[in-house]
Amino acid sequence: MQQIDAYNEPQLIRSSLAAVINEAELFKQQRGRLPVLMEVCGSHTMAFARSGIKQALKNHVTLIAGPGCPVCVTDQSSIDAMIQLAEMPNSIICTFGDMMRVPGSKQSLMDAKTNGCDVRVIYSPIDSIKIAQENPDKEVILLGIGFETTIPLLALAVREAERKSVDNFSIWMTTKLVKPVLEKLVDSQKLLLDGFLLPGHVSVILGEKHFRFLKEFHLSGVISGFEPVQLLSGIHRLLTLSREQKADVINDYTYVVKENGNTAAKAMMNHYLEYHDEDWRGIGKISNSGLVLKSSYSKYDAKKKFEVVQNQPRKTKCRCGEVIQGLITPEECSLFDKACTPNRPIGPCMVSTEGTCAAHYQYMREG
Amino acid sequence: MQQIDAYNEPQLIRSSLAAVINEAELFKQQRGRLPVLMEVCGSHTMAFARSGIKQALKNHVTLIAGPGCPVCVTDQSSIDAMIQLAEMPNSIICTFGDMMRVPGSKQSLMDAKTNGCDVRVIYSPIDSIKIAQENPDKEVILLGIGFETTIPLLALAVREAERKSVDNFSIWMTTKLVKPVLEKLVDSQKLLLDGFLLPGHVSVILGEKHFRFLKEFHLSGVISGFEPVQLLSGIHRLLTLSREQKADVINDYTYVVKENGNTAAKAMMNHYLEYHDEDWRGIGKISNSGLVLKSSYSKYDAKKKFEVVQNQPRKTKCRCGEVIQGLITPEECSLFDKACTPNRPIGPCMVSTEGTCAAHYQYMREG
Amino acid sequence: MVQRISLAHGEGGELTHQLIQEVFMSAFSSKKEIQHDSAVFPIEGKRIAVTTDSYVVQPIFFPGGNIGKLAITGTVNDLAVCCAVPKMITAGFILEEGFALSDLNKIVHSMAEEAKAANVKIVAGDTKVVEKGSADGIFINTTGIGAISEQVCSPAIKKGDCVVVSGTIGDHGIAILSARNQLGLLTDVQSDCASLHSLIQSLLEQVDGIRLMRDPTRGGLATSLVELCEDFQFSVELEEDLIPIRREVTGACNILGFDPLYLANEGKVVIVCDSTNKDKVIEIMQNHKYGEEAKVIGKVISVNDSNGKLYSRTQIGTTRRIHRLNGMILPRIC
Amino acid sequence: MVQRISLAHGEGGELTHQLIQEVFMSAFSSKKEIQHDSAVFPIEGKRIAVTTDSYVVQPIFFPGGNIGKLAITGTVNDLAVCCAVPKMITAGFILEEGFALSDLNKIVHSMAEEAKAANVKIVAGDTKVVEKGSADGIFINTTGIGAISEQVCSPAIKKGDCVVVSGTIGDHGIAILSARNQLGLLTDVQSDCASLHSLIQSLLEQVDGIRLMRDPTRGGLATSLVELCEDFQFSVELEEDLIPIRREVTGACNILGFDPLYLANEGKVVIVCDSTNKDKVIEIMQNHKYGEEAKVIGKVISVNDSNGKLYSRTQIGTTRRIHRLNGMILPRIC
Amino acid sequence: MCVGVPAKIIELEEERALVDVLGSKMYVGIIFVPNVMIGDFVLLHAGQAMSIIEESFAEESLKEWRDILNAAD
Amino acid sequence: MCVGVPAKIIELEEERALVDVLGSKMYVGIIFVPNVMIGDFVLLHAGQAMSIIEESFAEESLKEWRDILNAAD
Ligand code: SF4
Ligand code: SF4
Ligand SMILES: [Mg+2]
Ligand SMILES: [Mg+2]
Ligand SMILES: [Mg+2]
Ligand SMILES: [Mg+2]
Ligand SMILES: [Mg+2]
Ligand SMILES: [Mg+2]
Ligand SMILES: [Mg+2]
Ligand SMILES: [Mg+2]
Ligand SMILES: [Mg+2]
Ligand SMILES: [Mg+2]
Repeated sequence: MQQIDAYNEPQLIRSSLAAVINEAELFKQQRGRLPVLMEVCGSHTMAFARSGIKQALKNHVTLIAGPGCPVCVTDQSSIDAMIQLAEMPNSIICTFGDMMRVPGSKQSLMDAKTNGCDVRVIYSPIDSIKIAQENPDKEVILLGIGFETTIPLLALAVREAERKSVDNFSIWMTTKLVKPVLEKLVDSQKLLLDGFLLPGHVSVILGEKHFRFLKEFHLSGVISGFEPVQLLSGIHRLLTLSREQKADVINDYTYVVKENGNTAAKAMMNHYLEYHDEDWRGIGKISNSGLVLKSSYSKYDAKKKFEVVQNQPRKTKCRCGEVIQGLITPEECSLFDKACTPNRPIGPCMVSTEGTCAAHYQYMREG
Repeated sequence: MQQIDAYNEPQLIRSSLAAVINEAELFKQQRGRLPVLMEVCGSHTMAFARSGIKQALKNHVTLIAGPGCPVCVTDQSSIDAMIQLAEMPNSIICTFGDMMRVPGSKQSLMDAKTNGCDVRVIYSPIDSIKIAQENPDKEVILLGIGFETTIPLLALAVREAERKSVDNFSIWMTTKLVKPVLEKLVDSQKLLLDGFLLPGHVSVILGEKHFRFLKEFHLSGVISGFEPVQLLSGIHRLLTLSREQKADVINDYTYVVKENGNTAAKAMMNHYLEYHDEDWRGIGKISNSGLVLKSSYSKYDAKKKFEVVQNQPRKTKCRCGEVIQGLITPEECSLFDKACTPNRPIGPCMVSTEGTCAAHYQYMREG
Repeated sequence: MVQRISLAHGEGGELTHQLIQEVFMSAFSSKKEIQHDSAVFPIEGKRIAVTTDSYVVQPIFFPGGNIGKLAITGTVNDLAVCCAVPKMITAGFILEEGFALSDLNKIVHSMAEEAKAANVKIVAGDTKVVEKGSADGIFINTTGIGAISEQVCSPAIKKGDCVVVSGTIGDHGIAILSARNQLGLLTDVQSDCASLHSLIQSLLEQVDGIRLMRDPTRGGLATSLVELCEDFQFSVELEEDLIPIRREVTGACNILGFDPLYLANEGKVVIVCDSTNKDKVIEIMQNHKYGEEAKVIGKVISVNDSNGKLYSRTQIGTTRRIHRLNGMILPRIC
Repeated sequence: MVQRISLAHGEGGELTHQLIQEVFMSAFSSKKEIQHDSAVFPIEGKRIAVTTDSYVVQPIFFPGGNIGKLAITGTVNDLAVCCAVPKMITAGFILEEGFALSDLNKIVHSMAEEAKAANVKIVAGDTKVVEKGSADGIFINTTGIGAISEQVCSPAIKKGDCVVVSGTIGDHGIAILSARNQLGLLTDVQSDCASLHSLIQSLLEQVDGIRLMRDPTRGGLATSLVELCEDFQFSVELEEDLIPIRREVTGACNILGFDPLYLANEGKVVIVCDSTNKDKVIEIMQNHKYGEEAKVIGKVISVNDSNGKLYSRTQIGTTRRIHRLNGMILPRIC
Repeated sequence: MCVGVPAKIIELEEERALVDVLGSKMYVGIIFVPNVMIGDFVLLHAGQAMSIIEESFAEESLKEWRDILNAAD
Repeated sequence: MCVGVPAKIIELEEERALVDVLGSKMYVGIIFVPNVMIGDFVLLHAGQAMSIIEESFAEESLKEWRDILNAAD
């Protein structure tokens, strides 16, 4: 792994940073404004902040955090539904740790647990099958969130339930796909954008090819890793393309991302799942923007297995939807750092440490 | 209740004691030995000890504690069976507090509880029906012990289960009847006896008449209450009858004991229960000496509802059987106050505070 | 077979005694200290008393108090009976996930109030939260530190010394039992839960000849006296008729087959004192709100008795021995 | 809606802080004392330090120790970081019905051994037993009493002072997590659980200019430093690259998405000291078996800062603020 | 053999009664004492009234016993 | 978006592998990387290996990046 560790060398980071700033200056001279880039993935947002790059670039490149955080885009009504399911006396809810503190209309899954519901944090979706086997008298329901990196693991859990004849297991699917939301973003044209830093781990599954559609919109994208030098390299490439007025999609994370992605994982998704018009928190419904279980697997589909009254979620002043579309910065939300803090988040962008609002709160609010 | 409280007046107790000692002296003069009386009921044993009467009479009347303690006569195999039932994952065992520490072959119900079984102490048999209703997924099994005072309450619990359609309730019946064991005692003729102090509360149900059979054996009996003066009055009457060479049965507890006992309670027993050859701990099987559920109520009969492998209970050197038949005193048991103490009882007579061995340990061992 | 901790190990009787002897004292090799109400030791040249207790009472709110009040009074009393003036208390909370914040507030305020009344400062705290189902709502540990009074007991016990109890026994035990609402018992009995430092301080200041004191909590009056007799090598004869017991407590005991001598108290002190001062002791106690029903209940019948015992004198003049609580207090039908 | 205690209230971070502020400090009106490692107060003219903690760790036996050892080291350390020489400890046990006596024996012997090593006496004890299901095996409260050393910290913090940590961080957190066997993590990491009194005493005796010390337990190094900064009004800049972290701990954190700065430690001390003495501090630490990997990890960048903060310097020379632990440490997939 | 305590009926319902034992109270079954009335004392065992206490009989037998004692003097 | 960490395969079973991440280990699923071999590094996400890491590619693209940087100087 020395090759990868090298992406973290202080000396290399510093010279990379200098190169990026240099490129950004050229851009600015050419266009009379700062370049505007969107990192689609929340882990990129976090890495920018943690590494100090965001801070170092603040007068050189405008970085906008995009909609690539599963926590931030999960609709309130899904949390409300999970809480309803959690409140059933014989249910066990399994969730990734990330979702525990996401506020629904009235409470989060953490609150539900505090109030006595059996809510368990798992690391791997497969673990929920084990929990179902160990609790044959209970209904185990997995909150199935995630983008394309995680979705194959949800399909795999269904396969596992099938193979092991586990009948007390189901998934509440509320997954998200990257391409539809990017299309919506660029389509809306509200946004001035000079390129996308594309999500490295989603690309592992989808492949470089998947993002070539950006060129049709005359936009560039660079698939990037998460180490400081990779981030800087990605930005540098986007700035160069932009300055050269080229629209291209570059794979700058070749050691894990292939042209066609992971075909085994894609096959697994295709086998169990089909397209669905998914609700995105703060953005609304986007057609074919999520995957749900095919009807032949509806015995594993919590939405079909249980009757959940899905009410209209309570309205708040949270502007997460705009934040993750890059339309406003968190500081423009009137609740930011007032009613809404990482400790008592109003919107999901404040929950995950990689949520844009949380990142701003943690790293940008001061010094 | 002043009338009853009067039976506890210190002055009256002292003069009663004097009268008894006087009568005992006359007996001794006449026969050249101390009179020998058996108090059938363990509560009488306890009351003799607590009140100091036993101590005060020790050179005047030999008092033998009889088989009237449900704890002492419950066979080891019933405890073993209850522990097997307790170890079933979905069972709840209900028991009177008295039975918690009675040793089975390997452990007591208290041990089973300590080891994780759900064993609950109830005050009234009816309470176990409530527990069954509150735990529909569990099998609630009541350890049905007792003499005729308690047996009607067990029948009543079955009636309650029937009326409330509670199907997850059953009784492990191991009840005992006074008359058969007394018959066995007097029949064996191992015992020199000048009369019985008859159990007051059993007589409430059975009535005075029930004990008249003693006269056929040329033995006297006095039905007595539990206050010091009542105990002394009872002994006095037995000594007088004995000195006068009369065999009679006297009801000295008329304010609660009627000639025919409590007919409602007897009817309840008759309705649900039938005779059975019962095993008495340390004594063995005595025909028709217990009551069990009639076969028409076998759905409430734990012995029929569950399969329990009843092994031969482990042999110990415990001589409880002889103790409660008055054949030996506890001090003659080699385990008394050595391996066997109230804290780690070997035999049941050491468990109940009214067990003969426990009473000897607590009150007689010293001072 | 694996030996396991049973509920009886926690009832303050014979098994608790064994556990302390066989597990704790043997490992910590700290002799007697560990089993007393408070340990007394020199620190920087001063004599300090320290006591620790965890409170796990159920229900946490009961007639006459709550777990928080109890956590203060219990520890104040353990110091007071060792002739220490309570100075500071630490409080460690173990909370079950889901515990209502409003209940915590009530409890904490009771503690603050009771601490203020006892003139003791709560100086250090700790809070742990455990998963739902891993604790029963709230457990509180309090550790008390006190300074040994100028006036202390003079434990030269003499034959003929009196045994005094400051009031009715068994109130706490019956109040908790009926608050538990399990056996169907309905009583108006309130827990006696109270801080006795001022009562005890008055005694120490105003009367000579106070030999020993103890607060008869778990295991009841009987167990406490048995332990005093064993630890200080003297024998006592009680006059059971003299022991103050509330009528309802007797009633409840009659119904359930309990012996009130083994029921827990949380606001009573039992004292051994010189018989010449007994009237003064009774007078001081009876003038104090927590000692109104104080009574002489027995006397010391022998001293230097390597095997000190507790006896009770019966109505007809014989005696019977009283042992420490055996097993648990359970309702009996026979 | 009823407000309830959540697990996050017990994680040592933001919610614990709030609970202490809003519930305990407001009721006990004991200002700062209650949230420090130890409370220091005069008793009979001497300065005494007192600390209390309950131990509820699961599993109770883990690589590197057990709940009993932890209950002693944790309390010894809380005294030691307050410049107190640990003198005596009380131990309160809450046992669940059914707890194996053999386990209790092992735990109690660990306590005895660790207490002996730390030269502290266990002076008072208490045992309560609760019903099966009302506790999770065993909980231990220890309360420690110490005498303030002749050598104490001189908390006149100056700009440029150094922040030193005595060794690798996060070991206890990862050891416990992998011992729990829930998330599939397999490591050889041992808990660092150790008594630091001798290490700390050596420092106090041999170096001047030790300003402050704290043991970064629940909430981790980050939370401890944030609290020091707030309480003593200064700001610190860490060099994250310098913080010693075991390779496996980093690996485990990478897998599960944890930040090692928030993981619990049970045998580490973080020190603020005069920069002129830092080499001596490091030397003394590195010569002690519990300080072999001591490192300077940051410096004080401002003092008299009514709003003291913790920052971290990134590899490219910018800084980011570090807050106390928020919520709970949970595995993340994103 | 069987704990039995005198308890006073203070409230009467169809199948149960509230009894008082020296001030402590409890709801108990009365199916075995069909003719019980408020104010009666009953013998209480394990939650059921097993018998109505006839106080006059108590008085009578006490008197009888005192006579015996006096005769013995 | 998704935590992904490089993990080295140190034991291989039919459906799972033991991986090492800086000394910490874990059993992970390998269904998505059917050709994985002992000694390979994989990208680990939520308990599954999602991709085999081609170290030579990493080296190459690092070299490429260094070239760009040098050109920029
Ligand atoms: S600051 Fe809070 S409320 Fe505002 S957009 Fe962000 S998450 Fe929503
Ligand atoms: S002393 Fe113990 S072993 Fe001996 S007869 Fe009595 S109960 Fe049985
Ligand atoms: Mg549920
Ligand atoms: Mg069971
Ligand atoms: Mg005490
Ligand atoms: Mg104490
Ligand atoms: Mg106490
Ligand atoms: Mg603490
Ligand atoms: Mg600390
Ligand atoms: Mg502490
Ligand atoms: Mg600590
Ligand atoms: Mg104690």
